[in-house]
Amino acid sequence: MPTMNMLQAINNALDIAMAEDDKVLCFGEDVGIFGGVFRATSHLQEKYGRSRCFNTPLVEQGIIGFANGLAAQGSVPVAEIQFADYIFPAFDQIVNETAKFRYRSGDLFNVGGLTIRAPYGGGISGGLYHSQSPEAYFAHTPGLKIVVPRNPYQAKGLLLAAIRDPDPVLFFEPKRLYRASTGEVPEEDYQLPIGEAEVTREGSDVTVLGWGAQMEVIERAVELAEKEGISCEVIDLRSILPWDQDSVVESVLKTGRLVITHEAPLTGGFAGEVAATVQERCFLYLEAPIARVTGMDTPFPLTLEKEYLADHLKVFEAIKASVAF
Amino acid sequence: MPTMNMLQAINNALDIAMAEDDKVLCFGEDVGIFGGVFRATSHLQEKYGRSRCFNTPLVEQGIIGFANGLAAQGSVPVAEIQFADYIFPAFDQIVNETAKFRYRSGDLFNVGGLTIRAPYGGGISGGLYHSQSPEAYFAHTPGLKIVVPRNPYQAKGLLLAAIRDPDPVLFFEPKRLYRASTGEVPEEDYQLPIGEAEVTREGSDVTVLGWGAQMEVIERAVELAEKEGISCEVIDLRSILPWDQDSVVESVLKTGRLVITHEAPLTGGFAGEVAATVQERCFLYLEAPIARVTGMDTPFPLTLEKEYLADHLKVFEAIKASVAF
Amino acid sequence: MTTTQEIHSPTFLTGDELSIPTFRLLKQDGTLYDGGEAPELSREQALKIYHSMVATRVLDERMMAAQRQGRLSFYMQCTGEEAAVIGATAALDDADMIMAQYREQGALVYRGFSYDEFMNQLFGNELDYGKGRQMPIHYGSRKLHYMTISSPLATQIPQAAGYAYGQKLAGDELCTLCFFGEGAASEGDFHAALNMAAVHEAPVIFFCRNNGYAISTPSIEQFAADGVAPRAYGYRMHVIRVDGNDILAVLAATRKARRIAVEQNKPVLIEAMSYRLAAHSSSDDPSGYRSKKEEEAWREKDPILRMQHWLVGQGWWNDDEEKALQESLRREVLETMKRAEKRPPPPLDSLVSDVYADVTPTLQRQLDQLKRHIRQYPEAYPKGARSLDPDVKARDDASDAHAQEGE
Amino acid sequence: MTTTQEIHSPTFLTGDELSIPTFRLLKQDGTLYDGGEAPELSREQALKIYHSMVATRVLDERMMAAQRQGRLSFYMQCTGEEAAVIGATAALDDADMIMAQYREQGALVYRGFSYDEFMNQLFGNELDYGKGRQMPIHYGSRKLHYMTISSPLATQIPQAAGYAYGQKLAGDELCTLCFFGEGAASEGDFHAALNMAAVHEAPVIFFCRNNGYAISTPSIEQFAADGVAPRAYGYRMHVIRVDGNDILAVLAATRKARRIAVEQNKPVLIEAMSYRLAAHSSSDDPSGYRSKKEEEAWREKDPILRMQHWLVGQGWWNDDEEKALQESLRREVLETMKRAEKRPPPPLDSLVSDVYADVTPTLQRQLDQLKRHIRQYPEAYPKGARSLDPDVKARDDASDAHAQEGE
Ligand SMILES: Cc1ncc(C[n+]2csc(CCOP(=O)(O)OP(=O)(O)O)c2C)c(N)n1
Ligand SMILES: Cc1ncc(C[n+]2csc(CCOP(=O)(O)OP(=O)(O)O)c2C)c(N)n1
Ligand SMILES: [Mg+2]
Ligand SMILES: [Mg+2]
Repeated sequence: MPTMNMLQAINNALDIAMAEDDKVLCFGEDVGIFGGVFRATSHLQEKYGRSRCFNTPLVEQGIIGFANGLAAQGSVPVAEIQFADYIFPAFDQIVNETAKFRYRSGDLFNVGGLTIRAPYGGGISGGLYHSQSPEAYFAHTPGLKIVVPRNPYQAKGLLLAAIRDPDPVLFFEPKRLYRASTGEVPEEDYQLPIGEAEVTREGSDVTVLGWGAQMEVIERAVELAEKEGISCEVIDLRSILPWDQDSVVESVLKTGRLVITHEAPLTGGFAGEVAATVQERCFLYLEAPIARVTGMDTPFPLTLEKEYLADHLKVFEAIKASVAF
Repeated sequence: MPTMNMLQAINNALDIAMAEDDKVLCFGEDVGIFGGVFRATSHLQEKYGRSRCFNTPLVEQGIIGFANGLAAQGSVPVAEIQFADYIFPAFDQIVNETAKFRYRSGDLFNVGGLTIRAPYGGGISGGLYHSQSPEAYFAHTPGLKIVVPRNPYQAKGLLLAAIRDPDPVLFFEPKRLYRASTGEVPEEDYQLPIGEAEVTREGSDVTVLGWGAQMEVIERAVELAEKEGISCEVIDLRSILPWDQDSVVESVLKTGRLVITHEAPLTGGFAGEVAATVQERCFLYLEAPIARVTGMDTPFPLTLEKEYLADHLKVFEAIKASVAF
Repeated sequence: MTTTQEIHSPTFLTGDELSIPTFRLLKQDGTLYDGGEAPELSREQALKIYHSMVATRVLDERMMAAQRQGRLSFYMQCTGEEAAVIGATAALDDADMIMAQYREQGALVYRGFSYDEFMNQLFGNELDYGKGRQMPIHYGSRKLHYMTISSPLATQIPQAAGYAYGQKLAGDELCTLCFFGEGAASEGDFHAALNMAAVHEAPVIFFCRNNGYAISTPSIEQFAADGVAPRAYGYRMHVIRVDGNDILAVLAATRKARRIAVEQNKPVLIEAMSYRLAAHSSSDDPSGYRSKKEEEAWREKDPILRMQHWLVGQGWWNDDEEKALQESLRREVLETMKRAEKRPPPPLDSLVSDVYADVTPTLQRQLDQLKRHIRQYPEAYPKGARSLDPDVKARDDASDAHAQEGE
Repeated sequence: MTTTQEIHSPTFLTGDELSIPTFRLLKQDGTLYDGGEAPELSREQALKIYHSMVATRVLDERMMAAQRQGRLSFYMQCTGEEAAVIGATAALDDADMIMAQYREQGALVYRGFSYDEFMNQLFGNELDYGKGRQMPIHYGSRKLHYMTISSPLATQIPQAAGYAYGQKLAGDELCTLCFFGEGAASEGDFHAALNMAAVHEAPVIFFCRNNGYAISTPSIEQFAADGVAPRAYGYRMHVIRVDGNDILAVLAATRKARRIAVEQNKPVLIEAMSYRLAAHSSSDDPSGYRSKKEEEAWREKDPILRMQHWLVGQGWWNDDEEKALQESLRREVLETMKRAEKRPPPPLDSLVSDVYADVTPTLQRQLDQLKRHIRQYPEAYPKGARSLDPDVKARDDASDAHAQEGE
């Protein structure tokens, strides 16, 4: 099996999808000949032509509006937003249009073919506008699916599933891992399920939950915890919407404890939703308050980024506090 | 004291603010001579002239962009978005710009003078796009303040406070109550505090929390509950951001039970944030799972609106279930 | 590509150096302007167009009256703009996609949407293709290639560009026609759409209905320029301004636009000058922002009368036919309205279907919980309670209708 | 108001009927075009402009080199566009507001932002007015009326319209100049801004730097029209296209634009044609999307050399002065860089200040918690740990600097 980094895995998934179905199109700012500022769409224009892989003018609301129209027509657009921080001009097209297209038309029309890719997250000295994790903004929107992969293998399988999913999918890529995360990735076509969490490590004392780049942070924290004799069950949520309540609940019923971590600010972050649901469904089994380890309630800073981030030490401390409660 | 409905109270607050400070401007779609589609800005153009109260072109991102610029310059813009459902084209200007203006400039510049008013909520046969309650979309955004009044008295006092607040404020008005809710409102200038919840009824068995138009729903539910001998403490959160954790926690420490209700869909709604915080801060005092009574996880429907809404019967049932847990 | 012409003194252009004329064929009395040439139009198509205009007018009048009687929650009229909307539609291939704003029911009438179909949507009953989810007038029809209306303004404009681009790639030789108001054209999505369509050569016709107002806002407070048409220069896009009350001019202009779009893969902008004769919607009262006199002046330019005069001049129409048509349409509206009003609401399950292609576990849980709740308080939720003891027959009808619509 | 001209055949306009010429004064050899007249310019102001151009170029060269050495995380150059940026700024009143995109550091240099001030921002140290929160090149200065840069593109354009409207109401007789790239002009905010400014008569100069590329995207894939200038027709706005490498033409055009803005309360659009000689940013490599040949052709048109030739022709400048200027600037850059690099980071409290005017209880709790955590692991957070045992002196300096900047 070849080794790929996350960008290569994503590029490979796009290549497979475009080769298989000529209704699949890739476009966005600089995704054409240049292959995107991160090079996720490298060589696709060469291979599939300018009509299927192209630069768009610099207008996110237009990119998603155009993509909505294409999807309604029956094409399978994969639109790139250059940074997740720049997805907000398209918020109306996504939240009022993409998400509600099928419902409002009574299923006469839908934009299920649409996939929106966007690099997200911190840890690259990006400051306010090259670091945001906006998944929670979209998680309040019935009709959308939201997926975040944690490594190259996941990225390829989930992206292929997203492109073929009958519903529109927001696919947030942890850009910090684009080149940093490498691993074995099958060359063939495969899909991983959307809407299902994955238990990446079994344990009995505490459940630790995250997604995307935080999974690496969790791994480091859990290694510290295991050294102190704490047995951690680790869950990668993978899909933020719809999210796999049952798997999380099952784990917490077993461990009685839950630590959730994400990069985005605390207030209104998706950990709140998970905590609210789990406290309801596991009320009598909880042995400690559900803990949230997140970014602070501020815009994303630069010089003090390290201090701001929900890093492994903060997660580790939360695990210890939960077990010691 | 005169009796006013909510529109009159809002109009009165705008009038007072504009009379007092000629830096205060009111604008938005149809707010000029027409006084807004709900007439909240009636007569303001006549009184203060077209340069201070005017129609804008039909472009929400422009309205808020323009307002951000005005506020940065030192004016005090009160921008109206005709329906909260149409605030999303301005999402980028609000979330990436308004909210981060002071922080990113190290306080060299700020848009603290800005107030954004928008009618929100269901119950008026408005279907998908004249019914939404988008407060949770913004509650994930440090730098914003979010206020929702429940009656005319609150509306006037909170709006005056919002206009004069040193930070930008989103002011969501429960349009279902615009004419339906009437009450005594002092003619003079007064302000109510932003960031403070209000206990509107004291009780001992269960805390019931909401904001805006849901407060009326809660009142009806609580009356049913009291008839069954359940003593309810009712809290109007009033400010969604920053929210008054201490008052809520204090109440729950006393009652041991919490029912939260909002109109917006469950997943990612602000009740999740409250529940997550309260389970953490009141863990050992909770006698039942925190319950959320909300809209369903779908776009807002029309014919079956009544079925969809978090009405007094659903809240009543949740109260009973909480107490019976 | 920028021009290479040079100047050596700082002269500003102001827009006054160009002006965009209005294309007209038909005078109000039904005769042609000198030099004007009527587009090819069979008697059959002419009458179809005329019938559609009248049917739209009658529907609008009756439904606004029904709204005033409280039988309907909301309504919006096309009144005054029937020639613009129906003339444009008549210039298309029936398989061309139409993406409209909300005031273009005439297009649907022309394509054969029946009064029954209108009524089912207006009353949000179990036969509404939209399953009773959207406010009245949010029609859609897959079989008639008419995209379901969405309330947020201008969102359909970039979507139309994308839809048309997809048609081009599919080699359909079809185009998309996108209707929008001069107010909606202020949205950012308008700029995005026209620019993307021009750069990517999408076969789309952007059809702006400039009816003078966006609710209460007159176009003079909407833009400082000479209408919407000059914006085409910013995208190097073909453009024409047309008298929107002139059915022949609209038809001729749109036909030519369609050829440019489909044969040259180039987007086109049409600005149709007209006037919203009625209120913005049933919630609006225009007396607060415009004069009766202005309205009267425009009533003189009624597009339906103008076409009627032309038809009479052609010898294709007479007073008796007019009377018979009006009467039969009125009768039909009332009958279909009665039928639709009585139809039951959509079933409870429609609350959670179509959010996703399949109902998610969370939604299923929420629906089950709702059902339990309604069982407890059936009298509080009469529409929902019906579903718990379903009238199987009614439901079957509904799914038959949907099956038809889905082709 | 629409024109009343009529036509009776369906003729489409295509944009070919108009063309927008380019205003030029200075040839590359420093002489004027025939018929061109240099704007009034004192020797003093001319030299100030020139110094600023050179100081910007030197800063850019050195800082890009520093970035390559890993001393800086990120950088963006103004290289090639100094005349456009500084010429425009020199035409303003010093109290006019400038709202820029990110590539306009020349404007700050001209207004007197010191190398120290640049460096503090670039290194995000405790003296950075922005408190180390934004990426390098996101400068701002209240005292110099230069709005802090924000990365999301085009958001400043409607803000500039609003700012200018506020200036008009305040009776300041000032205007706002808004810089943006031809790429950013595709955003919806551009359309919103120009339309609102025109309708509400805001004294704003929209200054588009058309440098041919938006990262890798050539302007031919950005729009199909003849540049950005023709869009002015859509708003009935005064417009001029100017050679952006021609300092005299930019100065003359912007001065005239400023008079239109301030005296007539009318917005103006200027399109300055230039070229981004360097990479988009330190993260970019242009060889992937454009040819060396194209770059070379533009290097021949260097705006600084062009002005230098003119100055020499005026007898206001010579080689020795040039050499001395270059050397002293290089030295200054290196010295100030060393100072700034060594400065400590902003204090930990700056993480939570300025989110709101006052720190909220929640934020205070989060900060306290962070401090406890850092006390536990001081070695893991060296920058933050510093604050727990604060170097009082350094902090005082910082707040002095802020006090100054805040006026
Ligand atoms: C994004 C958005 N903003 C505001 C509204 C509210 N609204 C509905 S119709 C309308 C006026 C539209 O005017 P125009 O586009 O000229 O169309 P007309 O009604 O004249 O046909 C407004 C402001 C909306 N539906 N969507
Ligand atoms: C809303 C938004 N989308 C995308 C980006 C990423 N981005 C930064 S610069 C740039 C190109 C801008 O080109 P242009 O406006 O022509 O300015 P230039 O760099 O040529 O000076 C892009 C796409 C951004 N910063 N903001
Ligand atoms: Mg209109
Ligand atoms: Mg550029």
